[in-house]
Amino acid sequence: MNINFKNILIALIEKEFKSYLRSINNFMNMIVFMIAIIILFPLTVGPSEEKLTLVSNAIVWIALIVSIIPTLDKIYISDFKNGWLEQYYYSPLLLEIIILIKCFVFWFFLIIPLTIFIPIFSILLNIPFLIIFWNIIIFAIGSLGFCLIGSICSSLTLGTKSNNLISPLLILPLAIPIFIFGNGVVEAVKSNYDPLPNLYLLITVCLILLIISPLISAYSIKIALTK
Amino acid sequence: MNINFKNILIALIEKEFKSYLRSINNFMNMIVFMIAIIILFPLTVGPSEEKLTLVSNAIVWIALIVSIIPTLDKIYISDFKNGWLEQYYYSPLLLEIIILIKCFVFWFFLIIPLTIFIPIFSILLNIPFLIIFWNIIIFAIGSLGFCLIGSICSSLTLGTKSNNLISPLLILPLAIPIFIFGNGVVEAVKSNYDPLPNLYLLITVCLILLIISPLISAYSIKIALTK
Amino acid sequence: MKSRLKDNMILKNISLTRGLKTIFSNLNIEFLCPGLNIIKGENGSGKTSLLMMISTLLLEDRGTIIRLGKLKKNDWLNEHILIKQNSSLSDELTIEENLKIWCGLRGWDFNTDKIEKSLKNFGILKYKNFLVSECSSGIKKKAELSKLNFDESFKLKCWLLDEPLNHLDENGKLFLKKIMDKFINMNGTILQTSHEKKINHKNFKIIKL
Amino acid sequence: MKSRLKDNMILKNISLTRGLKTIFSNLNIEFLCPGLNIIKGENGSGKTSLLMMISTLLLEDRGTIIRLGKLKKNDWLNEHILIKQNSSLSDELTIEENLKIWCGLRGWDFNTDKIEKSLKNFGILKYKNFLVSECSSGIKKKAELSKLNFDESFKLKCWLLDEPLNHLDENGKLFLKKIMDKFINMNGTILQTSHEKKINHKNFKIIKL
Amino acid sequence: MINYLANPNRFLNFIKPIEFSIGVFSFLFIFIGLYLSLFNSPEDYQQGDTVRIMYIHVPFAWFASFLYFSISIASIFFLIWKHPFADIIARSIAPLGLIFSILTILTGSLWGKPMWGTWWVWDARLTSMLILCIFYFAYIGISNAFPRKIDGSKPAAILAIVGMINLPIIKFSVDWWNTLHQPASIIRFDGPSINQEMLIPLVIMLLGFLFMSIFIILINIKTNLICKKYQSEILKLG
Ligand code: HEM
Ligand SMILES: Nc1ncnc2c1ncn2[C@@H]1O[C@H](COP(=O)(O)OP(=O)(O)OP(=O)(O)O)[C@@H](O)[C@H]1O
Ligand SMILES: Nc1ncnc2c1ncn2[C@@H]1O[C@H](COP(=O)(O)OP(=O)(O)OP(=O)(O)O)[C@@H](O)[C@H]1O
Ligand SMILES: [Mg+2]
Ligand SMILES: [Mg+2]
Repeated sequence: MNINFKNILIALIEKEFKSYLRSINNFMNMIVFMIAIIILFPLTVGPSEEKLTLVSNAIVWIALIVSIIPTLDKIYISDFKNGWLEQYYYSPLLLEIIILIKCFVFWFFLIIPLTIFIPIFSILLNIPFLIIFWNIIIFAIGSLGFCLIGSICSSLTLGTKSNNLISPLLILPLAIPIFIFGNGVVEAVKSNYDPLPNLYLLITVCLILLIISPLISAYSIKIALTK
Repeated sequence: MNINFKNILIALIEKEFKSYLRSINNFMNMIVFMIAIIILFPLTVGPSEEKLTLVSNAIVWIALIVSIIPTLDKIYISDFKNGWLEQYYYSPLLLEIIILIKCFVFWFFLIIPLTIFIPIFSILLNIPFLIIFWNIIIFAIGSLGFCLIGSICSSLTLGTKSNNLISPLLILPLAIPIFIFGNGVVEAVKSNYDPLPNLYLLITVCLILLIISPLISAYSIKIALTK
Repeated sequence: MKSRLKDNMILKNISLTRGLKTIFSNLNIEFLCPGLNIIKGENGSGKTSLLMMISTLLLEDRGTIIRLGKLKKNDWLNEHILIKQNSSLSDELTIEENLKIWCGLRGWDFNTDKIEKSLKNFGILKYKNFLVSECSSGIKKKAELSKLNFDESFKLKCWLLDEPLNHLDENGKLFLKKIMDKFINMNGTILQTSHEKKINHKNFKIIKL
Repeated sequence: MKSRLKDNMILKNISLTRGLKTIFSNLNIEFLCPGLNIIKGENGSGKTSLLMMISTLLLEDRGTIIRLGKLKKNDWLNEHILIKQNSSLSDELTIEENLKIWCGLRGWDFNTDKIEKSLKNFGILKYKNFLVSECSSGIKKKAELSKLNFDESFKLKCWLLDEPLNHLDENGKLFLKKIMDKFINMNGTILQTSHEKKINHKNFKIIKL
Repeated sequence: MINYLANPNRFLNFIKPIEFSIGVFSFLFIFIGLYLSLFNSPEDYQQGDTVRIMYIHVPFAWFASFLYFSISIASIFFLIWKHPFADIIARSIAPLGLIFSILTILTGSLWGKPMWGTWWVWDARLTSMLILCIFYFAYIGISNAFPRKIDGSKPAAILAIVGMINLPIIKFSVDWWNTLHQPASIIRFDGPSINQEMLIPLVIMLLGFLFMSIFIILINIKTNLICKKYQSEILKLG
């Protein structure tokens, strides 16, 4: 039988893309969550300018991360239930590559569009433009790392009785390096230091994840499927 | 046929209770979320004490609310898919009452336990005891209101293409009065005013919701089912 | 019991749409009542929709449905059982818990004995404490059908069964036939969809969609 | 084509547990190969588990499984199709999209013509652009079974079908029988579970669990 | 009158002649209003030319609130008398209201930058407008979220009504909440203190916006009616 690998790629990307398109709820949920946090904050802190500016950048970050986490740990679950994960397993293409593509599509279509909201919210919270610019860059890179971590965690918890019982618990500690380096960049910019070393560290972490994550995920998906 | 209404009540409570017990993931998710936010905050704001104390109470609140919202809009969805909502509809007991009970059980078993975490986190963030005390009271009352709002929103969105597309969007604006009165209480305590007027307002809002919410929810559940 | 003899179940000029699709227009059916009605038709012809409409889970666009001598809606809800194709049992509860709660919600008694008796008749007593998610499809179906095997169920007026024979093994099919016959003998009305060619019951009406 | 004649499919001393339950212990089966194998047994006897084990979705505890002349695992994955009881189509995609993507993932061609031809044979061409969530159970099942009706599928070595006749109407059953016969004539092996009493195929082996 | 017009065909016939003139009116008023406000009204002694943003900001703000109110009324009609026409009206108003509320926020922000030095502060008015905006989003979202559009009508109507009950609460509570910290309003010349030469262009703009809203809503209603007709035609074809 002759197998056409190009077809597999096309089909895979089409599937992922269409699924995300049809179930925009994930995306909407994230946005609404972000808005929720950003509105709630001034309501609790009180509208006083000084307090707000102190924490405004933190708010944007928290809003972004907290809104991504609930989606992250569901990367595989619906495919698992629908039986698509099985189809991926039956596919002649290596599962590792499929996972890598899946993560990329997820990142590209679901997370990257969120960057639009960074400037909007930042303006609402009076964050200076230079920091907004760096925020966007860090977020674009860091979120890829997040997706890869999410892939590990959600595949690890696939076979558990009540899914996503532990996956947010796993995501958090794994994500902290990304978080610290990302924050390092912003702090450096704020205090007029060179942000690049931190940025390189951030990129390194993401590159490492790019290699490890598909391996671990594929392994644990296989375990979840054949059990 | 003689119908035993006591049986209905017992069965209903047993069902809800067991479902929550078996799927602790909801509860765990909420807790993890709360922890996530509370850890992430000092990481982004930076560890300087003064900054933190300014916003510490806000952090606890955001953590609580943000962690509740994703669960709130799923009050009905699993029952809808499993067909239990239909069984409720067939039951001789009024749907409004069933819903009220459901909300209460949800509140009592899923939300009230979260109050344990308020003192824990508050102590971590150096919040004074008097405020912790009021926080707990406000949360206990306000969260009932949240549940009732969640009931409205999740029932409104039951039959939608992609569930929970908009329900967080609905929860937010409806929940703001609760939020503002709750905050009013805390602010009053902080500035040594009388917190009771705000507390009464908060209770009033919840009482109004207690009447409106089951009516609206039952109405929209019936629409979702018979379509 | 006698009162049920005078009941009737009639669809008059019914139209129904789902999504943008018209499923029936001007449908007229008179069901055998009491008796067994077997609804046939090819896939997608609207058998399931018909049952759901009769059970008030779908709203007809036009026409009138007479449900067992013009029962009021709430009475009708209490007087029939609809068994859908897909299991409507909670995955995270055991079979026994599911049935117990189901009985309770109907306002019936729910002691363990009763449930066990019903499960035993279907030969799945040993799965009593299995979580539904750990049961095979046939066992789920049998658990679902045990809802028909309570004393109270036989006192109802109508059963709506959507392809009840799917997934069932020989014994299951035989026992289901037995309780259906029993119910009809007690003057009950059954509306059953089915793709089976041969029908083993003695007295029935076939309705083609 | 001829090479398939020498294939064999044997279970030797297989034990399998799911959860805490032992489903098989020391099971020995030799399948008719090529040919139609019909697996029977009462509900919960492990038919579905058997198919999943053969398809490598469950791991045996002990024993050896010879899959079509000791195929390597990856080749085996590419050389068979498993059709499960429950639809494995995405609700949020249309039938056509589902099949297209499925073909693509297998590395097969996926042009519209091909899909349409297959759907047409099953008589569900008009549902092509329906979301799967808006289809009746029988239509879903037919869409699922259309996966067997591509040219490439007939060139595979083995089909594993779990109760494929459920939900199907008369025409669906007839057509499924036709393609199963065609596949067997092309020296394919079919493992099918079923609760049907009468089996219409000419040549088959019944395996009792 | 209402009963008479509630029939789609009669309604379409009725608006045919007046539709055009409403459009012309709205164009005229807005044109004159813009001219007066941009070239023929005094500068504010403190704000300079930026004050001219007011002439569009205030109509946007008022109509954003007013249109939501209209949606709620139409929804009440729809739920009580079950007349599909009320639903169509409500659906036709929503997009316009959403746009108005967004424009209020945008023009307000544009104004806020020179006046307050920031695009946004979290005070009562702004927050309540943001929430109104969310309500519009939610209304439109839920009314289109169902596979069959008609199924969204009732949930959306319920939402609109719930929102109406909630709006005054939001408004008052936010105001109330604000008094604790925020000094008195930053807005410099509200109410009767507004100067005559500013009032006239503002009123003209308001009239222009009124006609424009009616015009756009009529067009929306027409489109929706035609779509409905089209839908029922599909339904008949089967
Ligand atoms: C994003 C920012 C803003 C938003 C969302 C906003 C929103 C509103 C709203 C909702 C109203 C109607 C209030 C009512 O009906 O009672 C209003 C009126 C008004 N706004 Fe703004 N506003 C914003 C910024 C500004 C700024 C920066 C100024 C000027 C310094 C301003 C000046 C006014 C004035 C003069 C009125 C008319 C008040 C009256 O006569 O009642 N607004 N705005
Ligand atoms: N996910 C699971 N976890 C644990 N045990 C399971 C699981 N699924 C099935 N079982 C058990 O495995 C046994 C065999 O199940 P299987 O689905 O293979 O039966 P089957 O022969 O296909 O039955 P049916 O005719 O009802 O389809 C059953 O007794 C069931 O209780
Ligand atoms: N949720 C839905 N939304 C829109 N249309 C639907 C929906 N469910 C089913 N339909 C359509 O309604 C028609 C009738 O479906 P129904 O399930 O009643 O068929 P059926 O006779 O039970 O078929 P089967 O024998 O396959 O079970 C089908 O053509 C289907 O496309
Ligand atoms: Mg059906
Ligand atoms: Mg099986």
